[in-house]
Amino acid sequence: MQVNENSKEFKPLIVAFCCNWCSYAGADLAGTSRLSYPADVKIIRVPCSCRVNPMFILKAFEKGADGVIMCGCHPGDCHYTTGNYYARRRMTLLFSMLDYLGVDKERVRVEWVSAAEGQRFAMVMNDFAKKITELGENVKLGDIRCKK
Amino acid sequence: MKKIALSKLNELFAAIAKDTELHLPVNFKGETVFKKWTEGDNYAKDSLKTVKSPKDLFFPQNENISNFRKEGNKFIIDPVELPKSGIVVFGVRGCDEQSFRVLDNVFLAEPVDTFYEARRKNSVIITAACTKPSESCFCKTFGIDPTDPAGDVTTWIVDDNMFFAVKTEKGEAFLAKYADIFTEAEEDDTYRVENVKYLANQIFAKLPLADLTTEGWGGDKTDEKFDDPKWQDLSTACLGCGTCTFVCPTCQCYDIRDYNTGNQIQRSRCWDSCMYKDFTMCAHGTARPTQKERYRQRFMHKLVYYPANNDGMFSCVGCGRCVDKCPVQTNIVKVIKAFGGDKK
Amino acid sequence: MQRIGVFVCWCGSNIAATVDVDRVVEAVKTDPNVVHAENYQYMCSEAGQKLIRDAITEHQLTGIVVCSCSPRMHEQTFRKTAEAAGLNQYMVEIANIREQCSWIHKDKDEGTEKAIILARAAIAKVCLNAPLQPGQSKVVKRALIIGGGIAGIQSAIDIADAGYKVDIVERTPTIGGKMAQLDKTFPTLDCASCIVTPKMVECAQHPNITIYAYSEVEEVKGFVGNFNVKIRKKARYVDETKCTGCAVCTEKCPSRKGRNEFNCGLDTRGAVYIPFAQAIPNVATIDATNCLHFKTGKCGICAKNCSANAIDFEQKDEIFEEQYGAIVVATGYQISDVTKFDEYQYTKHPDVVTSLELERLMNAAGPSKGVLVKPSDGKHPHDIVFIQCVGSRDISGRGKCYCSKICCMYTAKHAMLIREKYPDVNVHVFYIDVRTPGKNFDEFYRRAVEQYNVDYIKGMVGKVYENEKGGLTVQAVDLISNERVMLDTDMVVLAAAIEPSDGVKHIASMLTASIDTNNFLTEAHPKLRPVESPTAGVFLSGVCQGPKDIPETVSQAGAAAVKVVGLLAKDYLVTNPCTAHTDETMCNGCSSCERVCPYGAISYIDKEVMDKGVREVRRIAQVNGALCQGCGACTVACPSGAMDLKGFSNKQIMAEVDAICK
Amino acid sequence: MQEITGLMVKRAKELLEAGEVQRVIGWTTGDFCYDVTPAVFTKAEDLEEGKFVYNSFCGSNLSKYLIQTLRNDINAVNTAKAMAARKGENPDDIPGPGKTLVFLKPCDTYSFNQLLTEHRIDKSLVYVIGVACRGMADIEKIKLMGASGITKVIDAGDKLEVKTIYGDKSFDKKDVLLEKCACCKGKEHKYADEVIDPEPLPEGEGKGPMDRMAGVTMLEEMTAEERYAFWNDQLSRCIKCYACRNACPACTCMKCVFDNPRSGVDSKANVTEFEEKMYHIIRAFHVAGRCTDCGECSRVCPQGIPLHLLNRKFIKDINEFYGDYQAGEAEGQRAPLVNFDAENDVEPSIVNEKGGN
Amino acid sequence: MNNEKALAEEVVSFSGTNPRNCMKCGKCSATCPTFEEMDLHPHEFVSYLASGRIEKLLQSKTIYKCLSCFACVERCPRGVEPSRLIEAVRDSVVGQKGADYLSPDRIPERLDPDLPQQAITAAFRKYKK
Repeated sequence: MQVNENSKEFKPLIVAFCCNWCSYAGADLAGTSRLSYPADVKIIRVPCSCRVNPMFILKAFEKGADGVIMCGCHPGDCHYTTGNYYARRRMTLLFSMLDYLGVDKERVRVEWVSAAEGQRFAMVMNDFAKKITELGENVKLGDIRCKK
Repeated sequence: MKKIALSKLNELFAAIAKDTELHLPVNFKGETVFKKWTEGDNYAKDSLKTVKSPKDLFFPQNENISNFRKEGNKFIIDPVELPKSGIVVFGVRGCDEQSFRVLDNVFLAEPVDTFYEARRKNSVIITAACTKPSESCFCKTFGIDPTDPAGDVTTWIVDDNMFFAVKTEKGEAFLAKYADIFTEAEEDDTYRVENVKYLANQIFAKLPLADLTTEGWGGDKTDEKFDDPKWQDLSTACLGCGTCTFVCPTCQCYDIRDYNTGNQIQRSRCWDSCMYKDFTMCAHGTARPTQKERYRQRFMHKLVYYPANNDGMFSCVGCGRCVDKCPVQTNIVKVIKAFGGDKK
Repeated sequence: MQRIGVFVCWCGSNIAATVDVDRVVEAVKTDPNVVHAENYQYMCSEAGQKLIRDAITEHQLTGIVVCSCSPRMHEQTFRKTAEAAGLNQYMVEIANIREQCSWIHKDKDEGTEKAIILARAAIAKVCLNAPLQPGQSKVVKRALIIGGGIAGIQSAIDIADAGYKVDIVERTPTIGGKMAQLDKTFPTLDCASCIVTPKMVECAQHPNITIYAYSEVEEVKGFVGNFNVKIRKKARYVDETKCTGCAVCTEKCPSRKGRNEFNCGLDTRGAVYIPFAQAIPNVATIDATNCLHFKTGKCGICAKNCSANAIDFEQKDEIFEEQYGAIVVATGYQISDVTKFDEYQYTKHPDVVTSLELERLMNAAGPSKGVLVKPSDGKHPHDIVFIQCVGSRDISGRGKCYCSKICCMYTAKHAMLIREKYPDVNVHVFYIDVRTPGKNFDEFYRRAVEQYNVDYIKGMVGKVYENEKGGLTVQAVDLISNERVMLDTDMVVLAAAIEPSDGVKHIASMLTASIDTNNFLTEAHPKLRPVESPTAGVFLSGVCQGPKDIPETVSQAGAAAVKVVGLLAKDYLVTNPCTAHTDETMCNGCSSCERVCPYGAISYIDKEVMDKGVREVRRIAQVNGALCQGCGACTVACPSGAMDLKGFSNKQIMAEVDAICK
Repeated sequence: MQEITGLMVKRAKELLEAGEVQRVIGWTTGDFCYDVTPAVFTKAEDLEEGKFVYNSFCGSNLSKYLIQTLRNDINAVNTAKAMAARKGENPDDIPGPGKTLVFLKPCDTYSFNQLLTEHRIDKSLVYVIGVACRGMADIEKIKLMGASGITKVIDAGDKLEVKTIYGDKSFDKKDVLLEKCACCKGKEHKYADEVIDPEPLPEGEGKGPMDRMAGVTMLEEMTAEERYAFWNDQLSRCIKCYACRNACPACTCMKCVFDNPRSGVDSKANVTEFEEKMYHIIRAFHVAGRCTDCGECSRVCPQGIPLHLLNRKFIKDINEFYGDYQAGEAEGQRAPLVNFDAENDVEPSIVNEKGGN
Repeated sequence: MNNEKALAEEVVSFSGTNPRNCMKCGKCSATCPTFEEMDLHPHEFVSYLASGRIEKLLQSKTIYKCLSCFACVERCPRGVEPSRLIEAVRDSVVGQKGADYLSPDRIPERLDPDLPQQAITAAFRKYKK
């Protein structure tokens, strides 16, 4: 979480895991098309959505992320043919478990964004950032030692 | 001897808590634990053993011991303040009281553990005599009198009253501080307390483990026991879960861990267990590659190595927590017996 | 401690307008691992690259971070730059501060802050990078074609012409496939045999092509460039080297009960047979299930009559092993089972035939020597009904959900041929849609309607039944006039759906090539890699990948051949070093990773491991670097974290997370 | 119980004496009848001495012991072979490890199959005797119901007669069943070379009286805040002794990520709320689709945390999202998390769409 | 949405089948034994309902001519099950009071001595509520 000193308004910290072949390229296209989305979103490039270990997501929350979003190729379009199918199951179960533990389920999300969907990428990020801003600071799933 | 009506106990607790942190067994979330007393907590007078021992009052499971960080290419250490000195621990059973002395021998010997010392110094231990032991109790094996435990002050409950007997100067001073809450015990009260002790001792004699002895154990037994093939059989069932070490009032091994918060490194120590595969892991590996060695280590430490370094004092106090909590029921009693420590 | 250099690109004003590049440089300099940081207008320019090369040498950098455009743009460029300065190319990370920062943010403070964070994440990652060396694996210069139809033949000839050895494995006694059974081809109406048999002969005579007919692939091991294939040569009971193909035995054989597969079972053949006159290899085969010698131990008339002494009843299946660099799957198709459609009387009435059967009936080499007759009584039919989409576009569970693609055209062909040869025959076609995309296709169909007066009726046939005259009655509705149609006819031809050959499932699993729900082989990418399977070194040709007509099949076969030639032309394959690898002391051998690997790159070995003073033999996962494409599915499936991915290791990604969340 | 114990001893002795098996994994007695310990017997006479027991407190899952026992045996043989080779003798003369006999209750056989699927044990080295089970008692429950100073427990059909130094008590066995037995999956052995069951139940009978998913459903019906409070309460008691992991037959990693300083998530004690959750989420996730719901985690937790509620949540989700799946039902199953259904798998957003809070 | 469309959708959802799966092959009508008796044919029912038109169907005689023999259900390659749609339309008509197609007093004149009991019961289910 970062607090902007001047305005004191809440600026969320959002980590986005994007697969190299579709979503990262989609993010690039959003940039090339000059479609803006909040700077709160920081992208981490992974080869495939199936590379995203639930531990990475929990780690991000631990260190102070307010929202984590994972983007991959649309089901059926995976560069590695089946990666996102596994990712889809893993994330479904992880999110369900987080919800079960009473953690805000809106703080995590999976979106499928293709390399052609720059506009959609920007839209998704705007929407997600708006949602996280509404939810405010993540208190339920963070390590107190990492709060500033 | 002083006395106080049980109904007035909370008054006493309130008075103590005003001056010092007071910890005592209470029923909390469905189990009996040592908890810092706050208004509304009631002393769980009938409970025998808390799940975890009170050792974490002086030796917490996790403790931040130092912080450091990098600033540019500079390295800065931020020392952690020592904990506040002195608490009152109320309702300690004889076995747990002895465990404090076992820990003292380790942490207060040179080099002194300053964190432990800061907590332990000025603390007052008020013990509670046992009247209704459970089948897993065997403190008498280690020379503890559970019906008249040591400590700074010892208490007995007779009917609706609690009786306080001073055992140390520290205890004397403590009672004096709250003198106006107590009344002086009468002469026949002393007999009544003796009677409670007598009855309790009779029950203790009937316990299934009453005949357990430490015969054959002691500081000089390393060579005799170390390579005994029995260890292999005894340790077969052990899952290496470490539950025994975590509920044990005398296990004192710890590990040092660093945590990166992003801004600094927090160095803390936390309980460790010799039952774990990675216990005392070094660059070359571990000296105890299988569960047999780890299992042997725990019991040899309690019954041989510790006595060797501490004038024959065993570092088991017979509280029986490990007997109760081991998921596969392999425990120190079985070890003692396997090597012949049973009079029967 | 690493010695990291950071290079911040302005990209003219593309970055510099929104990101204060000086501030980024100052900020990253406070990182203890960074020993050098600078900015420059165009890092990707020769001057910019020189800057990087010089800094690497001067500051003895162990890794560099370039804050610039997307890694998809210039990662390769900067890797080469690093390589040129003697730094391992995988010690380079890109912080994407253009597409994902300066171009989307307007506020300069905000942009600068984000650029610093992205740079820090890249620094955190590069500190954990390890120098990687692309591996090499040798390429065996020989290709295997599974299936000897027109797809396999074309691929084989193209590869062989390029100078590489090719083996064709065909499970039937001859190559030629379905095309050899056809009479004419659309839309040109040229004779199928006339164009396919020369190709078959070319295969047989080509010095680079070996044909293993009547053989099957038994086992496939290995990986791209280095497949190890076991092939089973089934016993023909005829010595191929001696048989001259004189066909005397086939005439003398007293057993006449064999189903003639080549004529779709419309007639029978001897137990010793040559499928058709132009078969390649032109040798006889004994079908042991019908042969009297194998049944009774007697007979042996064929052996007595064989002047070449080629009959060998003692012959056994022979299994041999061969190595290949590439494999083309060209297993083709079969006609789907139409017996489920009992409303069309296929199993009840001999005059209801499938289109392929009609093809044989009209073929000069067919059972009726090319004269169109009713199978029931051998008489000339006067009225023929064609029913389209039998089993195609069917989601009721009886058929296939897809369009078989070729039926509209071959039906138009049949209708036209019949009308031309026998103008007295009325031809009706019941259709749902007529699909004719393709060069000269629609013109062809229109010709059938306009010139040859073929009666096209929109509407599927409801049922076919035998009428009192012994002929067939077709009940349908003309959807245009919305009227019941009851049609007496002599023959009914079903345009049955086509489906992948039934052996394809087994072949796909041997090759770890994936198949879809209809058993068609899946391509690596439906648009960009349509002739490659997701398994490296395995290529697809023909209908095994999806319904196709002959020209399409031939062009795909050529495309597959080009891909094979491109692969075989290399002496070594450079393997991507960003692959998964196992930590042997942590691997449980539980097979989770193997199950999620789309490339079959993971196998297990029993290996002696030294772990914490214990020496023991364990089942350990092994990653084949040549097969692994680096997706990382295995790394998450692995519960102990023994499996990790080079270039995107757990530690690296977590370091990035830490840096971003700092 | 006595009858079946006799049959088990008889069979084990036969097999040991015939050399069919080299060792027997079973249970042995302790001081109070209820403190039954898993043990390995190598001599027929040990079995004779009455050391071998099978009573209402044999809740522990012996499948897990197979991993280490088999490995130790193989290692011993390999070491002996290496020594022989060094001495110039023929290593092939050293006999193999032989078979190990293990007694498995119906629920344990699920774990056994799962271990086979994951290649953690070698089937050819094990002889499995399935033993009948009618539910195991929970000594913690008996103690909570007021029995202290227990000296003896007598198994009397549906009742447990408990003798204590403070007097005798009697309990209905169904009231003091282990949680896992109250929700028993069934009395059928999913793997066994032979089964010892003197009085077999009719097919399909013997399932536990409680609904396995009742606890999960109850939590799901709470509000998010209530759930959060519930788990904070429960998990804050965790002392990170890792007993749940070490007893779990699915947790058989050579090196657990929580013991591995290089994994980035290791820790030895919970410092913050987050660390409590992190461990339990990751552990539940790692065994998701592999957990047979044997209930050992909850049974062994010294703090009595209902850990099975985490595992069952995953089981419930998997059943709802991907179709019913029982880990360990048979050898060679493909676990749901290493599998997928391209067409029918739900999207992660289903978590948001699901009703409630 | 107008009333007709809403009613059509309701009837479709009631039928439990999806007319949009239809690829307009006409096999339902082709296979129908009472095609000639009908004013609107099974394929038209599917087509009308797929486009949200139902008024004409409610007036149609077809709903009483359909034998519910399920030949169309059996043969439809797209699993549209036209007879279920007809059944649903019929139910929505006979569900309205006074819309009885056949009244009990007209039964005797039509009775055939060989008519099975079941057919009469079925007829009442179909023609009257």
